[in-house]
Amino acid sequence: MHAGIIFFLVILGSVLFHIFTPWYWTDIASNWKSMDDTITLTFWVGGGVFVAVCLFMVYCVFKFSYKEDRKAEYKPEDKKLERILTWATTLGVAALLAPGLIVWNQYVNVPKNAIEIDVMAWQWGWQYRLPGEDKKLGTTQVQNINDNNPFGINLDDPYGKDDVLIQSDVINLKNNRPVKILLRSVDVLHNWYVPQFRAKMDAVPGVVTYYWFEPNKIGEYEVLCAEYCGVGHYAMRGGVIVQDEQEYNQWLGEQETFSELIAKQKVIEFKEKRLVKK
Amino acid sequence: MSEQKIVDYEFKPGFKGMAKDTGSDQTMFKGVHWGKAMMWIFLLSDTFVFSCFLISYMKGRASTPVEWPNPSEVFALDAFGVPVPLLLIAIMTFVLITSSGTMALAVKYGYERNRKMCGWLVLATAIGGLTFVGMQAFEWSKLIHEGVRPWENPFGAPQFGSFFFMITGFHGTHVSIGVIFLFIYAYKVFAGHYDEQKRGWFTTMKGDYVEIEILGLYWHFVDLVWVFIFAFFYLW
Amino acid sequence: MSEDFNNNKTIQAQSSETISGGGAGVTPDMDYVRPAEIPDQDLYHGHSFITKWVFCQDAKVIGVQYFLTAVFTGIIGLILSWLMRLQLGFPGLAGFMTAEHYYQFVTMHGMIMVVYFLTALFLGGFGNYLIPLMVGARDMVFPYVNMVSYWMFFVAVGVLMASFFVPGGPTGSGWTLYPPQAILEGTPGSGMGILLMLISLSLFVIGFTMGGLNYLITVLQARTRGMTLMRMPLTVWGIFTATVLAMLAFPALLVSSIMMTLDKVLGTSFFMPTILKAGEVLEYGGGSPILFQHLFWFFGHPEVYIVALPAFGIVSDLISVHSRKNIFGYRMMVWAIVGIGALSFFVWAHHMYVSGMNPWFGFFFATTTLIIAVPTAMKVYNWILTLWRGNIRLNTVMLWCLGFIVTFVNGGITGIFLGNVTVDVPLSDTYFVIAHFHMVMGIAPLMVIMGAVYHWFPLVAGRMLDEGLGKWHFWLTFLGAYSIYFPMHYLGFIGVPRRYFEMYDSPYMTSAVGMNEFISLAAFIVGAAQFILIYNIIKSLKEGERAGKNPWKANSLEWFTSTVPPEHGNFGDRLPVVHRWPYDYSVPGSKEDFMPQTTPPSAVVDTEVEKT
Amino acid sequence: MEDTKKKEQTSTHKIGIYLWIWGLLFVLSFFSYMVDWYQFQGLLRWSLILFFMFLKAGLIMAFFMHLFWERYALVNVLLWPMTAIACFVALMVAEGKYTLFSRLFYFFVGG
Repeated sequence: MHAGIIFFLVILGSVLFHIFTPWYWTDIASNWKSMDDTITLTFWVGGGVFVAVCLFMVYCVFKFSYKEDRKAEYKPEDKKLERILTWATTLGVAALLAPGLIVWNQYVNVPKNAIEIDVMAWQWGWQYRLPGEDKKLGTTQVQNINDNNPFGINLDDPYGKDDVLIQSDVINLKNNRPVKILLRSVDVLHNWYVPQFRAKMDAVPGVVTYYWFEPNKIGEYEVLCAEYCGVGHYAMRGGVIVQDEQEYNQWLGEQETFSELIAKQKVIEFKEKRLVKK
Repeated sequence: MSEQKIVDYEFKPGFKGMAKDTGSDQTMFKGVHWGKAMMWIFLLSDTFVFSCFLISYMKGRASTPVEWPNPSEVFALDAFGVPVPLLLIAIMTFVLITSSGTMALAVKYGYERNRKMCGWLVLATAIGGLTFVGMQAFEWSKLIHEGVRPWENPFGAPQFGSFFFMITGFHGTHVSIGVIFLFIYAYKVFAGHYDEQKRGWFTTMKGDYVEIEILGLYWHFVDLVWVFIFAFFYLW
Repeated sequence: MSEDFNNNKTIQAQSSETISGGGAGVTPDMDYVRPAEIPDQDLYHGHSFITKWVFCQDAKVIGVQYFLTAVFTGIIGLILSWLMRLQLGFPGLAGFMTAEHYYQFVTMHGMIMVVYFLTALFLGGFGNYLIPLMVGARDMVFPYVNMVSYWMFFVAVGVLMASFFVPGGPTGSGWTLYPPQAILEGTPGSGMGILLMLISLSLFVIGFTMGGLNYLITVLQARTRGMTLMRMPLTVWGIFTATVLAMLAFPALLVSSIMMTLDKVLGTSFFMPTILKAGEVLEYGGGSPILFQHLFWFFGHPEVYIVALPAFGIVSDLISVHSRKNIFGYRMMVWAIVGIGALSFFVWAHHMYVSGMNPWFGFFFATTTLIIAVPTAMKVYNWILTLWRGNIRLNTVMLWCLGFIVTFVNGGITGIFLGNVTVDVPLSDTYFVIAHFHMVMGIAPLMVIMGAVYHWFPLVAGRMLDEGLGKWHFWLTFLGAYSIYFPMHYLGFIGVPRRYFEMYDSPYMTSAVGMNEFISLAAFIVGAAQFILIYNIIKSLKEGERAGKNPWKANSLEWFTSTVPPEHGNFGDRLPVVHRWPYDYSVPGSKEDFMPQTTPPSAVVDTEVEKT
Repeated sequence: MEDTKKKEQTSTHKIGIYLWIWGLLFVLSFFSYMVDWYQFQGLLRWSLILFFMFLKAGLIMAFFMHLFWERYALVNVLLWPMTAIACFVALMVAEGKYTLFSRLFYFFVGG
């Protein structure tokens, strides 16, 4: 009997914990409210099944615990009941699956007006690159990366010249404008993840992966690495600042483009050469 | 064990028979020796090993932007001053299929309890296998001589060498193990272990010509794998 | 079992005896069972200490050997988890704990628990002990190979443990061993550590293949007379199907281990793209890290069911025996086990929704994954419907079963979160995942293992375990484990990523401090509670109540051996003949509330038994 | 009962059938070699390679490994797991193409 009571308290405790928990989602700051909705839906359906099954179990423990003079029922099968349960479960599962697939379809199809952002990850840090006036990012190669070309942009790619380079782990985003995050890594797996945006994807060396979201809340957010990447994994943080259009444009104007970087470097090299000559 | 008659059981053909066999007591594979069933299941598992190798190879080859070397040229051999594509591979295929044929006949004569024929054929299979391994060693040394390494090669994508050495190496290991067992079993056949039902060296199981069939299954499987390697690696 | 065994004669003797053994006035045909197809197995009986207890060919001894070795590694895994929880709950308390150590402990804990503890325990331990007994065989079909299988496993464990003592320590690449980081500097143990891990895994696979062939052929080809597949206890079904999965899934692990070893040792680039480390481009190029993930999870997902299916099977039997009621919907249970097993090969990439694979795979894998939820749910329904109108003995074994149902349903439901592709995106790589898989494939199977230990200990040792200690053990473990993993889901909702050595400098993660301390305390208690079992076993071995034959009044064959504990050869002179399924409990019209599988129909003419 | 008879014969078939299959294997190997010799390209090459490959594999399994004469229970146990491999192959084809596209697009072609 005690067992039944304790199991009941466990179930009750779980439900109460869920209701009164101080630990819950961070406030959402992107368009992926639909993800939260699918979680909520799954939560209600799944939680309901959990509570129902467990309460039924507790009931059985109370009602049918051992008595010397009683014999259990002998009923190997109940085709009808089994059929009903199968179909009910199938329906329930389908009801959970369908919204999931619909949202996933949105997730893999990026809106046309999304700004592309090249997120480059390494052990252990981030830096970012935005397309310039041609609205296109230049191609890159890991082999090209050096002090003069921190992003490894292919020098013969015309699209690369005007790319805006942000050699910082903090990136600014325009509020209410979709961004397509293009992830690449120069060494191991990483994952650019902002809990408030909900979305995430691994950065895989050797390929470029992507996902998209639309920030819709002005503020500063922390970027976490969400794929284990070696000893420094836990310390691999970055930042996102979501701004309105005006502030964003101002910030963007202050950033350096690739051609500016090359020009600056040429000046430095020129000066160095002169120094050597002197 | 293979001598055992199954009493009071009606064999039905096709899927009906399958349902009946599956639903029956004692055994699911009626009349199949334990060792033979084990070898089949092992080969199924091994099929997954080779499948994973070949799938990895496919994925690796499909996703490299570097030019994949043309196997027809890489594996060409000069015969009388003319480069013949895949000459050695063709001979190796020929040898392996020949040994597969002798093995099949060995199994047949084993069941007829024809000790001499069975023994000679197993020995012939072993020698065929040995020839194959020898030619593979030659092919490896030739490629290594030409600068192909597991990590690089002069013809194109570095994965070419990696997959080549790994997959043919794994297959060659299977062949070599097979050859060792073929020699052992040839000895056992000639020594009459199967006619006398002599027990195994490590086990209590009685000797029987079914062991030749079990070994045959393994050997044919090695040949089978080669068919796939030949198609995917050398011809593709 | 004598050398010149005259098979036909014995069979005739056996069958005529069974025929004449029927009750009065019954037609002799009623109890007829087909004669044996296969002559009795010759066994090698050990005669020295070494052949009897060390290099032993008796599946029961091998099973115990597997069990003890697995438990030994499990205790190491447990200690590692304590150290991890110490760091997470009370960072800095253990002075030696660096990030390197932390990640090494995480990795070794994961690998040990999944492969060397749970898999070896269920298949090697319970499989070896129970399969021959439950299907009515004298031993496994290839006892010698079976022995080699155990010693291979032993060597694999040795190699794994050796990696603690090599320079650089064991690998710290996470139990998934993802390249490139697994074999690159910057990850602890990327030198000898990872190599030993890969070698150990390969040895494990080879050893396991030997054992697995034994389990499969024993079930398929060496059942006793009258034992059809549909009369096997669900325990055997679970272990059998899990073994099938293992035979087909471990090849992928073997292949990925071999390829990664080559990447490490020879410098091939199977999984290694062009990589820039510390300002220098490495010699690698052109490989695909995602290929490894596919291979790994092609093994890894069936592996989940390799652990889960034996647990499903065993718990079905325990529930049925201890609620004195037939398992509800036996056929459905069997088909669910087989169906889950088959489907598990088509769902692997649901571990990879955010891995950067082809995004269109999400649709395929979300669908197949949620399909698998249906047979799994059916099993849950059938367990609770077995309790329904049963006659439930609330002993320790049953408590573990109830604990299993609660934790498994909880973990199964969170599995639907993670299997459904969009829901997975915010939750993957967070503590939600950790809570989920510990609940569903850590705690739930552990509950079954414990239940099974309390259930079969009387068979193995001939003495009962202490019930009082057992209840303490259960409640501490169940309540403790539940309070570790249930709140942990909510850390995942916050978005706390997994595999973080420290996490407190983020604003929304500071709220996790209190919970982490609580979880750590609970983990220490749960871990310590396991030593109650060890004490219980030692105590009961010495002074436990004598079990006698069939203390639980169960039906299946393992309780009907010639002696308790069973000797080598299991069933004395004559193998049992099976007439019914193992779930004839509380049959209307029968005197007792159980009816052993060997009961011939003529003995129970007046009852309404299931015609299987 | 006829099947029982057939069953008993499985191990000792006439030698002719083995020789036939043996010869056929040589011929098919020769054909697949000819595919390379004449340097067929594109779809024709692939389909011919696959055709000969599966034919050879089938012959070896069916006759040399006696699968043709085995009972369906064994045959089905051996062949059904191949669906998992087929699924793996199909998905890895898609994955390989996707990886190649990603590499070419972001590392070489651009735009």
